[in-house]
Amino acid sequence: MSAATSTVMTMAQALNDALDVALDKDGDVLVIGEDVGRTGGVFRITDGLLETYGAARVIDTPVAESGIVGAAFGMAVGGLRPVVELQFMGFSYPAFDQVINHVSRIRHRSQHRFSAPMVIRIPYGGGIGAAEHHSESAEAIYAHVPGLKVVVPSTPYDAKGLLLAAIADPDPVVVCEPIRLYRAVKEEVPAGWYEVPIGPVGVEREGTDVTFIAWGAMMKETRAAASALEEEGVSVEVLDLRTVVPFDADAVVASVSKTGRVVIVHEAPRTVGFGGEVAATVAERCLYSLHAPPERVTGWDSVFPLKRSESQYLPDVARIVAAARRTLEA
Amino acid sequence: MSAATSTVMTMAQALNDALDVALDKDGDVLVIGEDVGRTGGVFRITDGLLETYGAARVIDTPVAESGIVGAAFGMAVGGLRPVVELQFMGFSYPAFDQVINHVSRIRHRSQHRFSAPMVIRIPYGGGIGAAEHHSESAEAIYAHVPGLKVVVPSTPYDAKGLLLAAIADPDPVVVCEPIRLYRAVKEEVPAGWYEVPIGPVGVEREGTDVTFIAWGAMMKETRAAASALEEEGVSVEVLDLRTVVPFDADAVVASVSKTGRVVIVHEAPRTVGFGGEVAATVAERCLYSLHAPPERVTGWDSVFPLKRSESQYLPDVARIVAAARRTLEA
Amino acid sequence: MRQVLTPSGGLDGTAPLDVELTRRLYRAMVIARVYDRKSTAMQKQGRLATYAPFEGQEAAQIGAAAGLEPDDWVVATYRDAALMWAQGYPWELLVAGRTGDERGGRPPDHVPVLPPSITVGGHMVHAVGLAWAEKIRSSGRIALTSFGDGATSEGDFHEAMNLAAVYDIGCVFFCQNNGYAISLPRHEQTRSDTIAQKAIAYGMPGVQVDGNDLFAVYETVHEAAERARSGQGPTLIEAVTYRIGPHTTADDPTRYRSDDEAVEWRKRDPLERVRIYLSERDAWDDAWEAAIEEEAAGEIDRAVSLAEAMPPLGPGEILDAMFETRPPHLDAQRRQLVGEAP
Amino acid sequence: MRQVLTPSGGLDGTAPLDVELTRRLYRAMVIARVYDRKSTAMQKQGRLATYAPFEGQEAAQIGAAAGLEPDDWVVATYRDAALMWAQGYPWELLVAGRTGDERGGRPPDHVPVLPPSITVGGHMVHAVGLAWAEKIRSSGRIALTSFGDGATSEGDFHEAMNLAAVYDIGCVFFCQNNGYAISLPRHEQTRSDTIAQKAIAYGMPGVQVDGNDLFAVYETVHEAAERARSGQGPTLIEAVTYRIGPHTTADDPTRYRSDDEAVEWRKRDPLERVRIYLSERDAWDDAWEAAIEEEAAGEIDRAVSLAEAMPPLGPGEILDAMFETRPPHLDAQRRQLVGEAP
Ligand SMILES: Cc1ncc(C[n+]2csc(CCOP(=O)(O)OP(=O)(O)O)c2C)c(N)n1
Ligand SMILES: Cc1ncc(C[n+]2csc(CCOP(=O)(O)OP(=O)(O)O)c2C)c(N)n1
Ligand SMILES: [Mg+2]
Ligand SMILES: [Mg+2]
Repeated sequence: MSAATSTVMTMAQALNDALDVALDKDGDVLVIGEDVGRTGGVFRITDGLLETYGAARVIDTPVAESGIVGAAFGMAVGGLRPVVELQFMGFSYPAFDQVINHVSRIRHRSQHRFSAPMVIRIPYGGGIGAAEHHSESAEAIYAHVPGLKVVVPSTPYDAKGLLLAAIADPDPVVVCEPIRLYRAVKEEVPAGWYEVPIGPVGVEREGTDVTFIAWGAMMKETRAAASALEEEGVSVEVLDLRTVVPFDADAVVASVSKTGRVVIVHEAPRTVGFGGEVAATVAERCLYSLHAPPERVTGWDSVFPLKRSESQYLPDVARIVAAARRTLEA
Repeated sequence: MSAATSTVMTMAQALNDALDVALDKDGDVLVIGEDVGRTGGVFRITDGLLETYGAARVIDTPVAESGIVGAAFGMAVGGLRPVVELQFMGFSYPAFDQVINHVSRIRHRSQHRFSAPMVIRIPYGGGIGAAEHHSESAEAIYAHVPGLKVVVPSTPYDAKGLLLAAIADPDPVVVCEPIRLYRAVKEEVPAGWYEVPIGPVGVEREGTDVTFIAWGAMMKETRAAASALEEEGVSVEVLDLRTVVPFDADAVVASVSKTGRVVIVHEAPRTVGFGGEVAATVAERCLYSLHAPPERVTGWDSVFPLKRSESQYLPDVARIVAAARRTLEA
Repeated sequence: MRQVLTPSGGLDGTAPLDVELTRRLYRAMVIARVYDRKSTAMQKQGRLATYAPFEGQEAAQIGAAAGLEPDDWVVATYRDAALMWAQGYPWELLVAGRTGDERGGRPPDHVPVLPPSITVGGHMVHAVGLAWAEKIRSSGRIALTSFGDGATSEGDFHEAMNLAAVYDIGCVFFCQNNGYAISLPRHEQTRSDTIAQKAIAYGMPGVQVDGNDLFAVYETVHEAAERARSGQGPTLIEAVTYRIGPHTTADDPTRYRSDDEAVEWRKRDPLERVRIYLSERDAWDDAWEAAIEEEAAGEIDRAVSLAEAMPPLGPGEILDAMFETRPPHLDAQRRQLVGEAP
Repeated sequence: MRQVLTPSGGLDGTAPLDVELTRRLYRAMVIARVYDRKSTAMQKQGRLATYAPFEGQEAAQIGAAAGLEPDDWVVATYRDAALMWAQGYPWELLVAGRTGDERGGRPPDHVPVLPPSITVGGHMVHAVGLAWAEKIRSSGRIALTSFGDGATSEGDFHEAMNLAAVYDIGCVFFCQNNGYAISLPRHEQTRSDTIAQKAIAYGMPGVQVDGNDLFAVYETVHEAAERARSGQGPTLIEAVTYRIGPHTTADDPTRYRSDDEAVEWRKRDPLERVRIYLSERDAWDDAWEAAIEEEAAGEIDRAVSLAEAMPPLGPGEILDAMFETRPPHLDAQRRQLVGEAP
């Protein structure tokens, strides 16, 4: 650990730093996945770790997602703390059976005798003009699996703090990492170990007229939309969910009870996206405070498009602002 | 096809009849899955089909869900109409990658040049005291996959008609079959080919005070709860969703706009269950008609329990009635 | 196919176990058979959920466990109660699991056995992970995973075998080829002549052994375990055996196999040949048989009583092991479940 | 390892193709290489999304296609443009796909080639299903699926191979072992000496062949295809080759391999040996080379122009191929997308 108390970093650097700190502190932590060693991973998040910690703890694997997650699960049951990297969310599905049928269940199945303190890191989301399967947002699918926690950082600070909290967590945590924010912004990130607690939303900005709720990659557009509206004198409260499960319903309800209006933004397809859960919760718990119907600004119910038509798919500032206007004019 | 115009049947028989009718009518239809031939399937839904149609069209396979779905997909792309049986929803996950990355996408990927007119039948739901993984309800996961249709019959008549519609559909359809309704009731089922259209909800009972929305296995408890309330003079409108995707939002909105109250019932875990989508849609589209917050009566966010504690998990009449009372007293 | 003890009780080679240990293992097979038959009977009385009998596979399971050290990991299936018990899993918890009680999945703290896998195929790689962890710790512990012929058709079998071989993981892959995956006979599951030869795909040794031969199974597993323990990596063992009963109590085997087949296999009964072997050495007689059968019945009855005396999980307790600490949403759901909140 | 044409252009056995056909295939390899290099160049200019070059694998791909009938199915990967083109997929659509245009995934109606698989492993069993459909129809058509060494580590490889063997499906499994799965060298992917020997696990023939030898690849694929066509089932072919370039344009191979390796492999260039072979038979000279290179450049330039001249999908069109008929919810979303509805 360096003497500096903090450094300006991208999210990619912050995640790398988190892994470095965890590997350094806890001999039970290891990193495992395709190309995580020699190349430092598709996104270089594990860069340099092989050199520092060796091939027994930074493990390059064959292309076998189910086997990787299943083996890491066995390691976790056996007392280690593996951090799995899957290359893209679209390649996480071969491991889905392991995740839903074993990783998320061993504590319940064995009534606390065994547990799986492991982390599955999954780069997700579009916006980089990638090939098919490289732009998926499937946080809602993982959120529907009882026994998993699911976090989605949107800033370098939160990314490091949430990843360290995930590694320290006694139960399995899926970390969805927004690909297009890996290197989009830099901010001060403290040196050494700190945790951003899994659960609480981040209230990024307080406001009184309308609540914006988003997470991960969509925070960028959401913040920009909030700024655009603030210039027009609209007071926007911006919540970064950060954790999808366990969902911080109380904070959402508190905010929407105050503003009476809510716009929920996500990149995943609309039908049964996590936005539905948020909107349902709002309707159930603060119906009488609502001045307008909740709005969801989401991806369409379609395959994520290729480079040339990507912009047709991704929610943008204009759509968010328009949705907010509808709530204000209702 | 028999001369009788209709026969009293269980859902299991109706599904068997549907497969018989389809195999008889269309030489491209085939049935494929584990133990579907000699034993007629775990639930005997394919009973007798091997004898009638032979091993080339009623195919017993090794235990390889991903391979079965993937091979059936290839067959469908090649012009056949395979009907896959997976043994339980908990064993559908090894095939999830094939479903989400290929089955649901080939039409889009090839811009209509290729398509996958195939059916995946999945027994689902609890209530029979089964072992782990044998009681899952994962319709919301399939519903979140763009490019799939998802139907969930609750009656023998609908089961046959929806399965035939699924077989006739030019695109892939997941048929979730409620295990505990396979032999729970009998009703008149017409002979020969008929279709229940994929999409429209079934309005089972009209009413004015509160709308009940459920599907599949939970229709039994939902109907019973409606009857209990009707005896007290509450007028309940009961919708059987039947199709989860494409979701018949208009019918739901029309009903809730009329009654102003809604109770949504499902057996799947609550967080990001399909009930969230329904409640969100209601809040978005008939907020001003609502007399009370929408209510969701669902399974807990837990592993489905084993036999001895199953009753702690399953939504029952009492919970549904209590939820309805809350909407009436709000 | 490796064989040491022929169906008629003769020796082909030297016995790998002394008479006293053989008697102990014979007794274990007797208890296992009592458990198995009792379970089927209880299921018919509605006291158990669906049950998957293992009659005919006792030598495979008891022999395999005998080849391990007491703290080696065992990761096995719904049909492996005898194996799991032999590695320390108490009968009463095995029964409890089959009554449909979650607490059946919780072995005592020192028992190195995972609760049985209900999904086919997924659990083998868990043994790889456990053995990998032990390798990293240089603990000297290894893992054995048991699975059926049918499980070898799953992709997860392939990934588990491949990963174990690539990293020299101390994992023994123990396949009980009992002839069927539910209704599908072995020769329709795969075109390879043996399951053992599938090891060639992974550069791993593969051994086919008579699974009804206690000595051969013991010897083969013990060799593979010591190979694993010494860092030389995994071995695939195909134990050729036969499921005498139905796939589960819900299954009707007449739909897919002839009675003759089971009759043939009864002649290769795994207990019978040990009985002959021991009696030829004056180490078995009717009186001892009667005594151990009575003891076995008592042991299993006690286990059943213990399991059936357990009160069901209390209201709300089904939500208490989802996480180490219940998060707020499960707190709220628990209050609803127990009726403390609407 | 089967070899017919040695790296120095000599024959080991008899040539399976006459000189004229060899010239045609040589020309195809030249075009493929032009396409490949052009694509890398275009990617650097930002005109293509990430590109996965296949330089060094031309003989494997062109030789494989030559072994098929024109209406045999091909199910291949992101690195198989030469193979797909040789089976009828137009260059301009291959380019269009790489510019990030969905219409690149739509081959003309008569072309029996699926759009390239981007996921590793999942597509092989699609070829099994296609060939199965042809078998049911007794059409005489078969399928070839192409995949890399890395793909053999996936569970789906195992399930595809096993199913194909069990049902005698007319599917050729064509593995281009190019030495790496991104950064992982072949020997760290699996412990088997060869990939070909994995066929033993499925009771299937497996052949290892010099993948840089046009003649050997052609002959081996042709034999396997005819075997498949005659109902004798699948074959696994391991074509040993080398990826001269990076995994993709986003990859830096210096992180995981030495330059020496590529230098060594350049000596086994798949075009070079055919060039020598033909020139020794007076069927190649500098003038012809110059001519076909110019033609190739023209052909690829035309394809690029066509692809780049395509207007992007119009607003809303990304929703138009999710189903045969757009259901109501996609209608509503489409109206939102094009701005006709809030
Ligand atoms: C992933 C999965 N698919 C299907 C099933 C249903 N199933 C239970 S046992 C079984 C057959 C397994 O055969 P085998 O591996 O030979 O074991 P055996 O039952 O003969 O001991 C099947 C298909 C399952 N449990 N898990
Ligand atoms: C299921 C899946 N996992 C991971 C990836 C990421 N990925 C793309 S190519 C590749 C390596 C494949 O190696 P190989 O099969 O040898 O083919 P090659 O690229 O060498 O042609 C990986 C891991 C993927 N595309 N799909
Ligand atoms: Mg078996
Ligand atoms: Mg490769």
